[in-house]
Amino acid sequence: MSDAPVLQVEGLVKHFPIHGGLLQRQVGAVRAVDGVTFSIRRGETLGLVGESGCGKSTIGKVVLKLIEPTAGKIVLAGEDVTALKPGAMWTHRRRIQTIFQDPYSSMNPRLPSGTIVGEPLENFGIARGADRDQRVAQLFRRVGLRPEAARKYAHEFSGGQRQRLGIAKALSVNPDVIVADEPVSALDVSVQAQVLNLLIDLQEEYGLAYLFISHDLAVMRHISHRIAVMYLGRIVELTDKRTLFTQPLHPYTEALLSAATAPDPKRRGQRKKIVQGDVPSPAKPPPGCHFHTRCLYATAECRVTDPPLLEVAPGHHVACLRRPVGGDPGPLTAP
Amino acid sequence: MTGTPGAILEVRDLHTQFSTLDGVVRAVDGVSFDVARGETLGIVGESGCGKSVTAMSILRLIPPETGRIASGSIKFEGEELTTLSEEEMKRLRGHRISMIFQEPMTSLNPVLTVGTQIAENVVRHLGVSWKAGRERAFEMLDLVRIADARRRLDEYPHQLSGGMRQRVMIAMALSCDPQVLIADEPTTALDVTIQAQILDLMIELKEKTGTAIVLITHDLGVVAETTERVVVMYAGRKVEQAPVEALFEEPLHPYTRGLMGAIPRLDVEADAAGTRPRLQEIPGLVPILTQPIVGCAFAPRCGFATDRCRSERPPLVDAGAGHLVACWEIDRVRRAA
Amino acid sequence: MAIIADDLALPPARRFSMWRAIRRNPTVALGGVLLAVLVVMAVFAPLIATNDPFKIAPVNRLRPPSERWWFGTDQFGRDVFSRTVYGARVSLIVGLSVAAISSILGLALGLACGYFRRVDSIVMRIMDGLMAIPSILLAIALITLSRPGLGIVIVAIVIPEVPRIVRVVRAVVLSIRAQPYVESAIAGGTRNWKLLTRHILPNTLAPLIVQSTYVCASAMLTEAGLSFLGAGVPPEVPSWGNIIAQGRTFFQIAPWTIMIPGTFLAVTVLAVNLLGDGLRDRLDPRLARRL
Amino acid sequence: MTAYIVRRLFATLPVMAVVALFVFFLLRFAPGDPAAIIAGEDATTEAIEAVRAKLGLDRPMVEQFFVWVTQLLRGDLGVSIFSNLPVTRLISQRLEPTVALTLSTLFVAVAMAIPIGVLAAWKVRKWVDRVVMGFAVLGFAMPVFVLAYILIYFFAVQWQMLPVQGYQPIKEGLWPFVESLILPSLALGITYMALIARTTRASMLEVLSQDYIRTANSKGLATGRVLLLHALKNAAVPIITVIGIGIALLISGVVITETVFNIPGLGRLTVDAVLKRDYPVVQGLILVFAGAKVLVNLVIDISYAFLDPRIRY
Amino acid sequence: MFKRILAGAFALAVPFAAGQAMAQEKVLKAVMHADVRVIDPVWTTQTIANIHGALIYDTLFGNDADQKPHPQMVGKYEVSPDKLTYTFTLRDGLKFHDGSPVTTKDVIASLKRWGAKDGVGQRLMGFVTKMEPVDDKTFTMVLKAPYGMVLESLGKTSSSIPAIMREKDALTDPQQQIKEAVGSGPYMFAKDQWVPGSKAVYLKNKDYQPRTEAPSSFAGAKIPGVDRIELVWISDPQTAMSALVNGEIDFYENPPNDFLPMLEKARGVKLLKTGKIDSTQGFIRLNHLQPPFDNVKARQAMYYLINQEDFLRAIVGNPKYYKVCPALLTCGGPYESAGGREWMKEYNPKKALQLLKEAGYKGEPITVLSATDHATITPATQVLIQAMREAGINVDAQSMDWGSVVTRRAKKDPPAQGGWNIFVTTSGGVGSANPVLHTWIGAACDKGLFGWPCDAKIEELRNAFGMAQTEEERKKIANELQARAMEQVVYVPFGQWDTPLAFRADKIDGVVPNTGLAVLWGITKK
Repeated sequence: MSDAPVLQVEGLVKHFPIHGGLLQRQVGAVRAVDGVTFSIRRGETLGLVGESGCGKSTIGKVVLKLIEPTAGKIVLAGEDVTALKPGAMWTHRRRIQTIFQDPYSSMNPRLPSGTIVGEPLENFGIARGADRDQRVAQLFRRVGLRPEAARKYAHEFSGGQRQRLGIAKALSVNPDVIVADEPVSALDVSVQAQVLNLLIDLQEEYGLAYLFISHDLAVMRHISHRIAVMYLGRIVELTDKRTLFTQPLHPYTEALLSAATAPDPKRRGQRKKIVQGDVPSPAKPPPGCHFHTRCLYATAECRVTDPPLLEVAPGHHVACLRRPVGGDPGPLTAP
Repeated sequence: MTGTPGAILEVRDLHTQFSTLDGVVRAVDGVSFDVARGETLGIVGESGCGKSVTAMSILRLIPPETGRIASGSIKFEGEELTTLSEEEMKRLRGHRISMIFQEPMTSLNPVLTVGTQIAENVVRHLGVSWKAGRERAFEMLDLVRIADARRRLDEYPHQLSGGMRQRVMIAMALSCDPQVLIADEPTTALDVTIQAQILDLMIELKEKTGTAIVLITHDLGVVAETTERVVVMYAGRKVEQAPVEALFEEPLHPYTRGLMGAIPRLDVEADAAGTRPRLQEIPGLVPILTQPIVGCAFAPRCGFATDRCRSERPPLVDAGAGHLVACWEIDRVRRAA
Repeated sequence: MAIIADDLALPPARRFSMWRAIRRNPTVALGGVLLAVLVVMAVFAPLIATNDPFKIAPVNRLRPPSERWWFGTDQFGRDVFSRTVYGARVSLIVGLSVAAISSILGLALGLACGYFRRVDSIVMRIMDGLMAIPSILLAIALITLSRPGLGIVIVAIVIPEVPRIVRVVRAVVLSIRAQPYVESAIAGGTRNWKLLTRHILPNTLAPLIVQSTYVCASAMLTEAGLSFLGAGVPPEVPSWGNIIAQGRTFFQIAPWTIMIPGTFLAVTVLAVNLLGDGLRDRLDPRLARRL
Repeated sequence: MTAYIVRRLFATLPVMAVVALFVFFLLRFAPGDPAAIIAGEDATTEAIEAVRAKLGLDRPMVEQFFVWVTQLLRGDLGVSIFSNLPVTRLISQRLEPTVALTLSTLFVAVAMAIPIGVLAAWKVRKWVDRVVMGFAVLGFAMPVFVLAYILIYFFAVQWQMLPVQGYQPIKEGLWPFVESLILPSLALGITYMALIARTTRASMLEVLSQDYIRTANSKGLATGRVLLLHALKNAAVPIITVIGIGIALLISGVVITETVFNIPGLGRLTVDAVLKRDYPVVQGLILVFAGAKVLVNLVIDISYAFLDPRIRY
Repeated sequence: MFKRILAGAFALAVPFAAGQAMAQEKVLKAVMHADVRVIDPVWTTQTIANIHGALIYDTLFGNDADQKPHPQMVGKYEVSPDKLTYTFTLRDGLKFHDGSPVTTKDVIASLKRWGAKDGVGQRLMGFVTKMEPVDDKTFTMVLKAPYGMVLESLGKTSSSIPAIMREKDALTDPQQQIKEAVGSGPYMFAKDQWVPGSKAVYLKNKDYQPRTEAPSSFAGAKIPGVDRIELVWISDPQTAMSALVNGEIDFYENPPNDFLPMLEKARGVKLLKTGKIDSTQGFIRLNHLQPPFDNVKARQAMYYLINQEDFLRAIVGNPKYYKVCPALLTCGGPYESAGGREWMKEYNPKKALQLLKEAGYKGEPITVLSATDHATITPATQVLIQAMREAGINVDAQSMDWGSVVTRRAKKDPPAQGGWNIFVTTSGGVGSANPVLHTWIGAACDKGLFGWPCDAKIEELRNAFGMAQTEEERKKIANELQARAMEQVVYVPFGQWDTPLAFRADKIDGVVPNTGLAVLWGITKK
């Protein structure tokens, strides 16, 4: 693991405008991503965890420049790619690849799998013709598929096999970073394990950096080195996984951990701090700390003041007014 | 196999099949289980294992164009359901046995108000007026702890959050005080925090009403959290059944073991920042159900498999204390633990 | 790690079987067979026809069907059977070329509209305008604009169809653009032209083909309608529409002049529709809602 | 909602402008000359020229266009070259029959189509479904005029049950009015019935496979309630859309039906005007048709909001 | 705009409401060959406009069934012995529909407008030096030379009739339509109930004072027989026939000949054969300005391509209703003649082609304007095209609607530049019977009709015919004229046919054969 970050994101903002009224003027915005900062080093997995609508998938797409950021900065392998137009971005795409969530719709149904996997090779002029086919065969083998399967179409594969195809495709151009957006959430448990193991093997083999997006804390814990917890477009806590699971500081992280079920009937009823209510709409996030509406420890100040993401302990970033720098990491109490 | 005394629902050797152009799919292939009054039974398995079809078969909701209950018996309070007329079956559904589904997003009718959808169930089965039905709907919404229930009655599903929709589904299912509630993946589509809320709500309501619950899920965590007994299904067959503690304590079927080893765990001691232990994989794919399966369905993927496993279907045997398992090699499996 | 275990065997692929295809889609088979018969009839019209379809013989006008004139004769004493056989040519040419031309134009415009947002606002305005004009009136106006002939009839029917196809293609392109595999291709470095030709275009073809079968069927009916109103292909051309239109005056005294070509027209349109329905079920079940 | 309607109405302006421009120049470039037609069978070339000058048809086209547009903006559609009557009057005279025919056709089509579409979807793949859909596909394939002649032959000529032709305004009494519309509505309606029935079936089939129908069935609701409330209301949007498309297509069918049944409606007026090159009438009519179409689309769009609470404007 | 239309629709309801009272009224519903679209019979030569005109306007003279003129509005008249001065006195009791009396001022203005527009009128006015009122009822017409067709012209029943309008209407520019249809005839036009393209309504003129003589075509008493005449327009002949059979209409002016056997069988329906000369003549017109038909030999070649039987069978079918007539002047008419008939003795395509070649035809395309929407012209054109093709002529058949044909035929340019070589048309037998009234026989070069035949001799003969004083002299000139016109090929006739009237004999009486124009006023309802 080298220290130079391969991907750096600073103050990233993505707003989707809402139009309305007689003249269809912009009347508001969905604040999908609302000022997010993080970085990933070579060979590292950064997990982005959060519930649906928290903006984690949007971050993935913005980082891939599949959608344009509203504000902020994206630095890919030392180069600022934030403002690059699609044409200029193209050369940088080699460095950052992606694995999609849905193994069923992320493959063009009308192309043989070999063509899909080999497409980036062609696009970047890396290999053509027989050379390409050979490389594709290697990739197939590497992800555990028979090379002959390159002639088959996506629908002829099972979900897990499709996900292997997606991995092979992402791998084909030797990227620095892979954005994996819920790559296993559509898979059955037994297959999920296969894919997760493969991802870890590949990371170790090629020194890949993963931006791993998931809602599943257990998966996250398994694959990540560091984890960022998101809530309504913001990172509320960011630290290494051990610290996160043993000493969560943000009330939301705590709530997530206590809500997760464990495959152990003996632990039944041990969950205590279940947050109530629903996630507010990102189009109308609450003022102050976004989480204050569901927080068990919210104070009056939380309702008005926006907590900054602070490094309260070395490598442990938290955005909570009740967790000051160098503060007591012990349990909070309701005000 | 002996029927549980006081069982409210008895399923015996159920076979449900679908005709497709590729052949007959044996979605449920000889499954039996009982549900006792007030009990929570979990049915767990991966997609395509036949757990949902089992649930649909109980309510006889298998689409008649393609599927049918080929054989077997389903008794509810001693009454045989497979031979009831469609009209009698309708009287039963939503009244004495009701069901909730995985996707609260799509399981509620988008063009009818929440109040109508709950009230119509009450009006249909309890024969009360629409006014009384609405009143009941209000009570139920209040019961599932939907804030401002009166106003929500006139709202449409799209105006509610996912969690609220699932609460509405529960309110609807419980509105006629059913004896059995079948919950098919009730929390799979929900966020973690909401899932926790809903599971808590279900447990609480079960205690309040005494309704037996059949909880169908692929999530071992949910099973461990909520059920009393568990049925594990694979390829349309029941492979294991045990009280929940016993199952998690010592899973006996290699498949169950495989499942438990394959999931990443949150509950074990956190490992150091850099280490990432390998997950246990179950190699291979689930069998194709259009082809008849000889022997144990799991044999091709099983590390313990012998020639006997591949040729002879293992019967369910009691391994002690109500722990049933269908495996020829229980002893070897036990020893391997 | 480069081990390929047998446990990663692929699910067996289904082999194509004619019988399965027919069983799955009996209507397509029926439509296809009917259409094939008609195509054979059109192609080999000179061999099948028993008389010269253009030959006017007033002496033999309005003869009922007989051994000599299988389907009787029309007001000019022309052989209705031969004209009907030749009429298959005209109807098929009209149907197929309208379907082909409007599909190609609609595809090009629809792709442009769906893919390039700036083109979209302009082109769609014009398409809306064209769509707002009742198609048969537009066709009549266009046909009077130029000398009637097969060509202008085809053009006249194509113009009002194009906006419809553009809409279908555009909608499909927009929905394909939102597909993860398109994003996946972009992320994989695929650029505009290739994205359009390799990923978007092929996936618009299924709904386009289905839509074009309906266009084909409706073009045949429109051709007949235009002939009926006296604005179709030149009267000597033996199109089914013309035969019916000319025969309509004699409906009560010589019903064969209208019923037989009418039946042929209906059966052809039926066949094309069946084919379209079958293709729709096969290729694009969601299109069913859009129609 | 009001903002939406206003916005939609504004959005129709460019559409109408495209229509106006297109129609005007299309007609002007068309061969054929009203002057020659007016002048009559025996008129000389000079006489035709004189008529043309009187009608202002010898003026530059751009000038004619501006004259027309200026009139339009004043709400004046001009005067028919032949009858010398204002186009607005000609149109208003013909409005009732066409509206009556359109509405009764729609009524016939919808009243037949929705029940059989629902029935077919309910009994999908059963013989009822096959019969109904076979009939629907056949209905769609039948040229309107062939059907019309068959209907006339049997119902009017052979059995003398209904009038052959003509239109009785509603002022003449309800029965004569209805009587005069039965055959034309049937002849025209079968096609649309086929179209709507097919869409209803397809839409119902899709809805019937939805989760909320499974929910409704799991509640043990009566089949009627599931089909007609839970399913049909959800299936309504595509059905309404196709009815909207149907209204647009009807206009073509109306032209033919009005010709066969001799109904003095707008369709017939348009064809006559085109064939006689009565420019002001054609222009006015096409604008009216286009406007009607735009209006129908608007009504359809608004009706979505009533059928589907998820749609907001 | 929509509001206005809607308002109009409601306003329209008022006359319909009035319709309730007419239940007891006697209504004649008639389907004519065309719809009343233009209300000015002078402005257009359309036959239907003149049928309309003949209902509401009176004329000074009226030709009887034998085309002999009799006084109609005129009470008495005198012709000076030198035949140059005509003195006309209007009969008593003539009133316009608005109640104003008919005066000589109205008459002179009407004749002047008609004379400026109508072909026959123009010819007459060529002889007239002045028309002057003597008093309100008497006026004189002075000619510069004796003209034998004065009264026939004033009573004519073909193309534009010399309708007598109010002076204020008659002062309208002849190139512009009159706005009000107010005449002094037996019926009044109900303009508010007129739906162009659908129906025109005429109400009985209760104040009309008919003559006392027995009615005969346009001559004699015009007694309005019903309270209301509705000229209903049914464009589809199939529908029109069914409507007659079903009793929905009373009168059908021109049922296609193929329907006649069915109508003969239909209960209550009767057919009335056309009068002696009111048949229709069909012919092929060649463009004399453009090659090859600028050469007389090429024109004569066309005679060898015409087998009249073929044409007539295609158009008419039943031989009962058609007549082969290789002549230009109506066969069966007063001036039927033998002149030039030898040209059409033989059908010989080979000879036709040979003649064409001799005239310098080298296989260039010959442009035929082919109407697609005309009951008789369309089939005739088809037969012609086939005959030409069989002869080996390169035919460029340009299909178009009749509206386009009438435009295109006025173009003098070469075919390649929008002109033409051949078109097919028809002419009424009444007009075609008389060399003066028959404009198509003329050869006045540019001033003539499309095709522009140019032959001084023909025009001379037509003038001479007009000036001839005796019937023998006329017949002799007519014979000579036809011989010359056939030789020059002003047009190529393909025969003559009748169009019987069909009507409900169980419902109406008093139907008489058409004489150029339908005579509707005498029809009564049972």
